[in-house]
Amino acid sequence: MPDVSSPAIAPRPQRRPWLLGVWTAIALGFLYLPIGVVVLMSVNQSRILSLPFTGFTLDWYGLALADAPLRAALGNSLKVAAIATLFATGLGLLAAFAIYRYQFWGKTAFRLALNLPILLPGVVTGVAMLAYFSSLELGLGLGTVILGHGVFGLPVALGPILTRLGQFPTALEEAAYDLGARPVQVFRDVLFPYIRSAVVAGALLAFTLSFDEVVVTIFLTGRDNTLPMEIWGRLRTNITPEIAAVATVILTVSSILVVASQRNSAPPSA
Amino acid sequence: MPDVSSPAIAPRPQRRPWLLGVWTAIALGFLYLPIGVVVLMSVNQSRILSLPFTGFTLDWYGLALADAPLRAALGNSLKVAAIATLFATGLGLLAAFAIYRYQFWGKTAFRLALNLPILLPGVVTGVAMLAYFSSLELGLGLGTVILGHGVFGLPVALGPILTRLGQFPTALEEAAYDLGARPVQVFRDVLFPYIRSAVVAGALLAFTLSFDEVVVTIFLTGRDNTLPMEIWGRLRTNITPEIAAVATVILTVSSILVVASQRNSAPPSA
Amino acid sequence: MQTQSLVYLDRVSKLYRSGGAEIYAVRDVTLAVQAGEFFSLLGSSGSGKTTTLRLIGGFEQPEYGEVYLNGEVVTTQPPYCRPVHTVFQSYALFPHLSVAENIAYPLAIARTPREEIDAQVRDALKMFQIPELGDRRPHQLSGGQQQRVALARALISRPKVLLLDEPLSALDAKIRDEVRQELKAVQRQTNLTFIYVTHDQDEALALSDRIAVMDQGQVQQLGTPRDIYDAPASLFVAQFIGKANFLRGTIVDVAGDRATVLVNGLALQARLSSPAPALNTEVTLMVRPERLRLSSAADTQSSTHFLENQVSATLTQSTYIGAVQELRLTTAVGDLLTTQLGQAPIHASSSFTLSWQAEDCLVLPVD
Amino acid sequence: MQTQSLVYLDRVSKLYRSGGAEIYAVRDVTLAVQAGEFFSLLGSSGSGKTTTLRLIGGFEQPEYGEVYLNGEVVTTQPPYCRPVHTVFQSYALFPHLSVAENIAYPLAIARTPREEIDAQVRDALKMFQIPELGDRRPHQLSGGQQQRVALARALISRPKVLLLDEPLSALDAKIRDEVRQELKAVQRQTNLTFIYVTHDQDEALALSDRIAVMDQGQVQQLGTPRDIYDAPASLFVAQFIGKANFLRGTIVDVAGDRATVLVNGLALQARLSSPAPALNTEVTLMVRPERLRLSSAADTQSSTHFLENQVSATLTQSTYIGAVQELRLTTAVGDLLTTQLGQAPIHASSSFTLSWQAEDCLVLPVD
Repeated sequence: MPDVSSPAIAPRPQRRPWLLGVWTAIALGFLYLPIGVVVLMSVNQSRILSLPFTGFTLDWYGLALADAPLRAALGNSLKVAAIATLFATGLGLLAAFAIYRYQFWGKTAFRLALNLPILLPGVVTGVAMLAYFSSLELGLGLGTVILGHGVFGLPVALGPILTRLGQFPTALEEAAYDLGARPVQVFRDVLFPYIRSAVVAGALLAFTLSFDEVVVTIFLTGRDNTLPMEIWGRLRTNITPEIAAVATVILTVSSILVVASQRNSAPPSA
Repeated sequence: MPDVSSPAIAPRPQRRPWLLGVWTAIALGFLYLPIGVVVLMSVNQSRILSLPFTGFTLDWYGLALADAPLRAALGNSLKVAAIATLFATGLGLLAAFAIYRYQFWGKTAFRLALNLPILLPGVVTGVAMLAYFSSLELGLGLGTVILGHGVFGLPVALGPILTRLGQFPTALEEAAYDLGARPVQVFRDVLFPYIRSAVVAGALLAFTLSFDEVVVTIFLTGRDNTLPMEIWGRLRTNITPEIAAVATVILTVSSILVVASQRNSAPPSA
Repeated sequence: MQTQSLVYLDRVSKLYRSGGAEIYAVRDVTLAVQAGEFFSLLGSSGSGKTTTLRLIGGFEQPEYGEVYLNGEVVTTQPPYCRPVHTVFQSYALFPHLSVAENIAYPLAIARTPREEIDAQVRDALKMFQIPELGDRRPHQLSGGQQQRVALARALISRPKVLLLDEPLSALDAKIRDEVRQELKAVQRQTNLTFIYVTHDQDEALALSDRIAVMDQGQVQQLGTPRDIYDAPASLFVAQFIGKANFLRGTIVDVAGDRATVLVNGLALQARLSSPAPALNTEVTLMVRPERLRLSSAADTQSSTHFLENQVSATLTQSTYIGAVQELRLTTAVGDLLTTQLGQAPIHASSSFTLSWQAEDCLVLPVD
Repeated sequence: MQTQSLVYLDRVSKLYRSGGAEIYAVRDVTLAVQAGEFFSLLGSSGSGKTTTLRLIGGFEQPEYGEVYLNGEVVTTQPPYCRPVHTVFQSYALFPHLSVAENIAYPLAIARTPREEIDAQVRDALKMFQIPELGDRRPHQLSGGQQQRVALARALISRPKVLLLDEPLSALDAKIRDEVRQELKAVQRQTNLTFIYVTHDQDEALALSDRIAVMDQGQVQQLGTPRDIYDAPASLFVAQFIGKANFLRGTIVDVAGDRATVLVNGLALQARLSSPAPALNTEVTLMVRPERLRLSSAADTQSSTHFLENQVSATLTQSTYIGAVQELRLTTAVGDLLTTQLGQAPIHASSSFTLSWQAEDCLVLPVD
């Protein structure tokens, strides 16, 4: 054992990036504060949507809960999001496999095309779909909204699945074949367990997207409103703390879904 | 040299995934067709936005070009997008470096917070910013739109830069220091050349986002319209082939920007 | 026909298309592996050794030729129909299954009854000395332990042939030696046929009954380790396996399997590999460094005077690498490298004699 | 004080914090490297060898102790102020610059005039035998060529010390040998001080003037290659460097630097490393496999009868690996491994004799 009685030179203090710290504080404040303000207003006793804080209350949440049109809109939103998510995730899974497994003509175009809906301006695709559905003589309503959200959700659901499949070690698949498993068994025993959490992540993202979407929905819906549409409609006329309460709820649910989705994005430890 | 006169067994034909091909065709058609319809309408002689095709014309483009409000809206859009992109890319670059270089308290929260604007529903953040800017007594107008788009563009610009920085081999930086370069020279000679194309990619994405954005813009603008807003306003009243022409132009420009951005996303060959 | 061999490849070729051109990954390979053999495919990356293994495993199908297992054509059969298992370079353990579930997988697929699976897995864990690891996940194991689990899984349903694709390359140098011994022991115990792919010549020489040296998709030489080391069939094999000295010369006399070769004016005695080249053709002579005897020039009573070839030499460089010393010497026939298993430091001195047997000096074609 | 050495580390420690605990990456290391020396830091991963190199290069700063270069304290100086350059394991060539621009970089930074830079770069390209590669980009080069460019770039501004961090580990086995020779030649030509980090004992033994064997952040032994191979200071070093046989025994007699050790009832003669252990303590004997002489038991006239230690042995396993054969034998003192540089196949026979000199048999502490 060596003698550790060296002359103790005190460890140098690490240089701290103060300037950066200040910048961080500003940036965080700038991004977070607006959202903080809305949350604050939803529990503020004041009738008009403004500061300062006059007293804590949960009345606006109660009011929002009792509001029939808001509840109908929530029901519509959940219905649309659920069906569109199923549609997007199912097609996304198929498309991901097609890209992963097969070499086919137009594969690059196929991948690009799948991403088109999220890359292009919502106004343009909204108009495009409206014109298309009209020419197909599909009556506007929740059905067309679901179709539209499904198309938008497809690339969102596809993303995590495709990423995970790209990390899938081919040797695992070959090992299963080698040990006697037939294609269906290989999928069930090896491939799907590996991508399962990515499928969940993709579905959660697609659900969030559908639940929050406004631009395309406006073009494709008939008389039925989804929740963000209903909020929007009211915002144009009258901003109330009740709306702030609903916004806070949407915010919370969206955040939980996104965090849950990111949790599911890590591949299984190999 | 071995004898290559083996009994020629014809190479087996590869199994082609026919079912998948059909599915692909439907999916592509479903995604592409609506957009195709809009493009078609923009060059259709018919006055009303509908099929069938009655004859080719570029008149609607001429009409759109001569339309003063449209031109004003385009000017606004370009101005907003340019300034917001500068803002978003500059801050994104700083934030990316902060995350790459320093360990600091709240780093994970910082990263999550930076992504918040694109993860949260536009309606909620739109309301939040409106309320926030109002309470700061900032007059609504292009200035507030630029601020809003800058905040939204930040995570979009940050993404590619952060990804590229994550791939940057630390050894390159150490080699430059080792060979006598001071920190500023290291940044100029080694680090920036490595991430340059990612900065360009990020800026292009931020520009596209700002150019196409509607939801937040509605809340933050005063009397000035951006191009998508102007289109939208007209769509609610009267859908004309002139609008289809503008939509086609936006579509083309957006696609070019996105493709250019993706081209810039590959790291320099090491 | 050798279709009665356990594994038989009959003029097998595998093509890849790369930018319009067709490239042979494996070209016209014919191989017969007998039951119970430890057979190695040795080559550098891109030599076609792994593709050959994958053709036997069923992961690739050849464009030309046929693959026989146990006398039956299996050329187009998928991997799950072949009585052949593989140990992958990455081990390919299923990450979401425990060690015991991994090992049980081939039995579970074959619908073996629960109790029987449990018993066999317990035996396998015992045999591979990892009885306490059954409940762990693969990522909790060391490299050596993962290797054992992969081996146990591949062996549990008693395949006819075990294919091993560089199974030691992911291990540390120190543990690799140990696992190599275990592998050989397992093969001896089970008396299974092993087909082993490696780029490591020491590994191939130490483990194999027979070796096929591959290059550019073709088998360059097939033989026992001793054949390949002592009598390489070509300059390529001689350069690929071990270290060697090469001398250019002209063949001037042939008598039986002995030849006299003129190198820089000196006549050297060498051994002929069939077929004998014509007189006055250029040839390459190969001598292994450890077959050169080094003696002090003064020492005439040395036991080296009966060796056929003798040249005087000057030491130019000596490198000490533990067990052996590598000495570089300048001689009238060219620079020669010799390896001495030695303790005493050898210092540069004006005169040494290098001598070697004609038996150890092989005549090879120029290229 | 050895501050007049070119590089001197004075009781240097580097700590890492890992989940509350403090871990020594380098612990109390004192080293002096002389000008013109080829000095190696040898150890497995996590031994602290790379951290030690990074402390000299200035990429890390120690919590305790001081780093001297040329007699001056440089402990807290950044890398760009130290007259020391590094060749990185990954070469770290700038991907967006050409080969010539890469090599010119240290001169450009130092604001050397354009013409002088051009001339020096041309010379460097010539010296490293890559004059035609100046306009290429790094990714167009082979591994060996990249290595040369990295070396040229590190040497062009004539540093006092060159640090090399496993510079050969990214190369193929075949080319590694060649580059190793080149590296040694460059060091001889330039007469520069090289500090070389490696985990490969053959590399360290073949190249170095002196070697520091590191483990757990500490220097376990410092000496010439021959010292470290022939007289390891501890069981750890003996196990880490080369192959060895270890025998447990009890020391029963000491005379000068010779000891008699009882192993399984047999008295063996061995060499003592200082300090001599007390009588009747347990010790470990180490013998290198190539120091064991194998002779047929019948052969009494053999030249081995003057060796101090003799045991009869039975062959259990022989492995042929080209130049050498590894033989495992069972003896009264335990299983022994011996290496024979041999051509003739040795077959299992009932009786051999293994003999070795007391000089080659080292007494080491039990653990």
